[in-house]
Amino acid sequence: MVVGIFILVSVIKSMIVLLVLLTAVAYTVWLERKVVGRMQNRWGPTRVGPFGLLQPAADGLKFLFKEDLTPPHVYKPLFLAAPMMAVIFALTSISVIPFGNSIPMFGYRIPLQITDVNIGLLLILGVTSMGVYGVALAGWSSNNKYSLLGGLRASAQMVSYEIALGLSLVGVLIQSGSFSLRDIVDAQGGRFFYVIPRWNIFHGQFIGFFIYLMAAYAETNRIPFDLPEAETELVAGYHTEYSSMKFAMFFMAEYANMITVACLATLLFFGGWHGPLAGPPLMRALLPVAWFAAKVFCFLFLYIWVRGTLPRFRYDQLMSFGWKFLLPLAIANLIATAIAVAW
Amino acid sequence: MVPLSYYLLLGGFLFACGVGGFLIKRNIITIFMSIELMLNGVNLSFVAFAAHWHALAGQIFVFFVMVVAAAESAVGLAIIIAVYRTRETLNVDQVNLLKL
Amino acid sequence: MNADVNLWLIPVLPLAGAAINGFLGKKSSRQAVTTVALSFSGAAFAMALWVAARFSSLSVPYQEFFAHWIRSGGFHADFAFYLDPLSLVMLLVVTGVGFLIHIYSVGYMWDDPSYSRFFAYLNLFMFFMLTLVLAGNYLVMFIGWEGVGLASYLLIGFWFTKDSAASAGKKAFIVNRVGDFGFLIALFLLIKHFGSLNFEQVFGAVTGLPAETAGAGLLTTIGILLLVGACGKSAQIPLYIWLPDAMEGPTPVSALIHAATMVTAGVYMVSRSHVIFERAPIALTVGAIIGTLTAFFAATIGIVQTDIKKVLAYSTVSQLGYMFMACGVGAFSAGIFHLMTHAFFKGLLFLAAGSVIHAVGGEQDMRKMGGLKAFIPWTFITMGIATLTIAGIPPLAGFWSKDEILWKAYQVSWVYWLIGLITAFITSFYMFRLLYLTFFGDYRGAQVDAHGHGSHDRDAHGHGEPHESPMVMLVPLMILAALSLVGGLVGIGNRFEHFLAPVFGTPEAVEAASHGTEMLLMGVSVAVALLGWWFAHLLYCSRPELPQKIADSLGGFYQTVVHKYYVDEIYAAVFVKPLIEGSTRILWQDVDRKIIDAAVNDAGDGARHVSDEARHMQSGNIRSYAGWIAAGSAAVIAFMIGMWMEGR
Amino acid sequence: MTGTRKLSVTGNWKARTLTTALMSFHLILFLSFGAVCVGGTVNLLAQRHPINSALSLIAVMAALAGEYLLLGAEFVAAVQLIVYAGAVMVLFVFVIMLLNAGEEEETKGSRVAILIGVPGTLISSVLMAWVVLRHSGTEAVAIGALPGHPVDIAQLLFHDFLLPFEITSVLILIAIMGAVVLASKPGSAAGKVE
Repeated sequence: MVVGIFILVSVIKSMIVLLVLLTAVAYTVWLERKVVGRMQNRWGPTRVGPFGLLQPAADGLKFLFKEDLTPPHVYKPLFLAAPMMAVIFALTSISVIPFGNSIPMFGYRIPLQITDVNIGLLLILGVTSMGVYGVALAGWSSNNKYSLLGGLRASAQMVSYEIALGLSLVGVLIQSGSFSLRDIVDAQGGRFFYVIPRWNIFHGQFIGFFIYLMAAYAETNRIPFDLPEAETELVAGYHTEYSSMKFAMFFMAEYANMITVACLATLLFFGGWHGPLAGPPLMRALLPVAWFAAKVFCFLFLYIWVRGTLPRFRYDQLMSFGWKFLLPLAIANLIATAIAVAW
Repeated sequence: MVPLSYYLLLGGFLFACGVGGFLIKRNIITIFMSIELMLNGVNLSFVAFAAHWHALAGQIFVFFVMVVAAAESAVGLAIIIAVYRTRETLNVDQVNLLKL
Repeated sequence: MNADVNLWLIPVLPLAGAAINGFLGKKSSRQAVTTVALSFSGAAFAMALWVAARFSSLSVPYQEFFAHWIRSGGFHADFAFYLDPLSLVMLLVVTGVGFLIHIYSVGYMWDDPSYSRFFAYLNLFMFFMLTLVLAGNYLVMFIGWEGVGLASYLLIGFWFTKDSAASAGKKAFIVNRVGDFGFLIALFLLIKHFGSLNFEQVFGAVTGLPAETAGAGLLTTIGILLLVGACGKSAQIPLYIWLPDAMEGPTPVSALIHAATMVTAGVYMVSRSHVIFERAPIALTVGAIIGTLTAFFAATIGIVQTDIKKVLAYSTVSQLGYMFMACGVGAFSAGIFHLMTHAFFKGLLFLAAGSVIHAVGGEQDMRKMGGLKAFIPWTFITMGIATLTIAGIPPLAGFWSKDEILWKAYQVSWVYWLIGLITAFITSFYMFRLLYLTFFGDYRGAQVDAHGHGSHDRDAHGHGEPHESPMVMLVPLMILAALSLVGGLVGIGNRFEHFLAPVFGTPEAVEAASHGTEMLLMGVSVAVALLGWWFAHLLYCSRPELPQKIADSLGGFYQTVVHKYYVDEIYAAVFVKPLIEGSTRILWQDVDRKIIDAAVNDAGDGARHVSDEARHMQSGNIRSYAGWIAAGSAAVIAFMIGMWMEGR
Repeated sequence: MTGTRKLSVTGNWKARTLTTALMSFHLILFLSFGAVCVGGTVNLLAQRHPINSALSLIAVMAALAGEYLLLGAEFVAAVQLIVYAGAVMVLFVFVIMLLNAGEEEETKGSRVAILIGVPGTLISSVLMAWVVLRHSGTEAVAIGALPGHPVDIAQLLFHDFLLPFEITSVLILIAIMGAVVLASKPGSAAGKVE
């Protein structure tokens, strides 16, 4: 009954990953409030638990118990479906992200990844590209002009930046010759001159990383590209009409997307779980996961940092930045990489 | 094991429904979607045949179909927008004259 | 084979000149146009001289492949050039005389508003003529053949605003078509039976034919068809009628195209095809008869013409008849010899005539000239030399070549000789008549002023007296006069014949016995020429009242001759009128209107009626179209499945 | 849709012992994706609001991506998701939102489409289905029968089919320009591409 074991292992892994992910989402929110608070010279959450650590739980409870308003004149089926779609696609893409090497357990080598697909990267791209529906449909079905504008902006913005995002990754793909995230990370092992790690960012992909970072911020609708929910112009953009758990779903989706994007950046440009190893075998097995988590944390911190620092773009600036700067730059980077590899 | 004919039947069903959609739908966007449905039905047969004959070229055709479909939808939707702008309707039954 | 001769440059140089003058000349100054025209034609001449100088070092025939043209099955025709003594002679004549006439034209045409167009055409003509001469196969020759026809058409109708010039151009073109038709059919026959148009291959194949079948049918047919073509181009009976009318063109054109070069293309072509003709005795005989008759016939018309250029035109026809006679009796090299000398003296005659016309302000009627030798001495001297030459006074060029022809003709049949001799007498007579009428006696013309001939008024300078032409016109006259004086010397002792021997075969050794006969005949022809001179002197110098009396006494016959035997009228009645009537009544009103137009209209009406019914299908509704498509595809699928089931 | 690939990729599992189990598993997956396809298609036709039809079509396309995975065409599946579901359909949804397309009106513009087109479609469908069922046999398509590895596809696409590939890139370029020109308001600055 190998199939049974396989399904069992998969289910267990999925549950663990889901649990970790949701926890991470919750505490990313906490982290953001804390860090932004400090940046703005205030305390952030402090009352619930030590350092406000229980604040996410309190938020969750609040969302759960709030009244779930459904305004009149909305297009109900989609109004309900939109937040679900958003959160489903946000959570799906984590399934192909590897967190570390495989570890031996019960006579099997269990890869630290829900599933290793040899087109993992493409799958992530595909799933994140589906993510736009949640936002767009939420905006449309709300039957509210601010929501509609937010939804239109979101769909245009995400479709536009997806191109730059995809092209920025092609450089990495050319260098490692595989779509499999595990292969890409494996290709980044080792060092230059015994000192500099052989990560892609040090391996000629700095521009690619830059483009990826910009596009990823736009894809996740984060500052400075958070036009779909620009509070000052659109009230709250596409989720103006949402409340309670449905709003929480969008919230979760946004932070889950942030984490996915941070994971991807780590895997593609920062060597994934590669890092100095030491200690007993168990530690050697788990240390990579720690390295991976640390790198992802850095990216999440960067997200928050940027949010605390930068102002918002104007919409036409956003579009021309994407189409007239990032896209040509990504193509140039792709060509340069191709020439370098071929040569 | 799934027989080839199942895939072909599924593809054929998609295609036939696409044709049917073209015939019975009035909304020009839906009609356009029916065309995409037909293309998808054809793509499925291509991939199924590719698997059946162990010829990867079948999948390449799918790529070309997708490229053409993407180009077609870009131009087609632009045309729809232009039509809507001048006729203020999306009903094809009311768009039956070449001149305004 | 020396590949470095670059024969192709010779025709292409004038083409370049034509292109430059044709496209840019309109906006350029006359000096620039002159420079271009003269330098390109001069370069062609220089190149021809250079080729001639190197000729002995070339392996003859020298062939030059330029490019593939047609390759169809086993048949192929290329752009290829071919140089042997025959084409070398033609090359030198065409480029040399052509260059001189270019120079002359600078003076003659200087005041014409279409100066650049004239030189563009002239250079274009040079290109086609050189293509014709240097062609390596019949097809390339045909390009040149048609091309010179085109250039001739353009130049005859050069003053196209004048009705007579325009229609003369058309006449030349159309009459030439009749000849070209024969030529083309001959080419098709060659392709069909020999699978090639290359001179070498065709002649090789013809030579290879067994002797007893050679003369039969095929070669005779081809020969006669080629003759038809040659008759058109070289103005022989029955297709000579275009040449006198062609005198509507500017005089240098008449000199170059309608005297010196183009009209001799027929002779050249027949000589080039001598291999075929030598095996087709009937065709040869036909050629000889045509030539002899033309020579005599045209000469008689020449007697009574009063237009100075018309006289020369008929003289040309007559001289061409001589050349045909030569070819017809198998004396190709004599024909070519006469061609060359004729190019010199007839070119000179025309140029001198042009100078005369120039001098008297565009007047061409000899009755209004007279006494011009005092006014235009240089023209008189050169024209006098030319007249002596054409009359056959030794030791000038015409004597040698004409005598050669007569001698060869005598060897074949005394009839040819006799008619040729009479023609020589007439020639001498009408040429001296021209000379006397023009240069002697008193000046009968009006004061030269602005009342010149219609469009010739460019010559009317509004001055009082006939005046000598500028040097740029006189120098070519002098050079040609010199050539007429000495040009015949190359024929002494059969040198010319030996030079052409590689082409026509070694001349048979003249029997010693007949040598005396030759001298006798020579004497007779000289005597005849002098007799003509004396007769002309008598009629037009000593007793000028006599011609009118003779004309009166001859009455109807005289009128017939003056009207050129009514040939034009007969042609009009026999060919042209039925053609016009038939086209109008039957083809236009019956066939075109009642059958073709009606069919087209009915088809249109029918289509409209059917469409009226069928357009209801075109509702403009996309879904209906889709419905039809679906139904149609269902039918197609059902049909295909049915076929497939049947096939199983 | 990603769980199935695990089996053919992970080396730890002895594929030999799995085959029988896979048979039924494979068929179940095919049927479930197929059910989504059929349901989505029917919904596409049944719904009167274009946005519902568009969402049905997205579902069909996603399910088709699953079918491609079953057929071993991983790359095609990914591209199906990215290009069709992720880009083309977003464009459709975008246009529907932009034009604020409402419910379909029940106009009777074409009798031909109903009276001739629909029976024609039915006839050809039945004929084709009959041919497929009757004559094409029931050869099975094994899972992972075709390793549609990106490298092989790249080899075909960028080497054997290079010219068509380049031509399609030109086609895309033309389509972009055409779309810009067509969709721009007449006389507006966008018509002359900035």
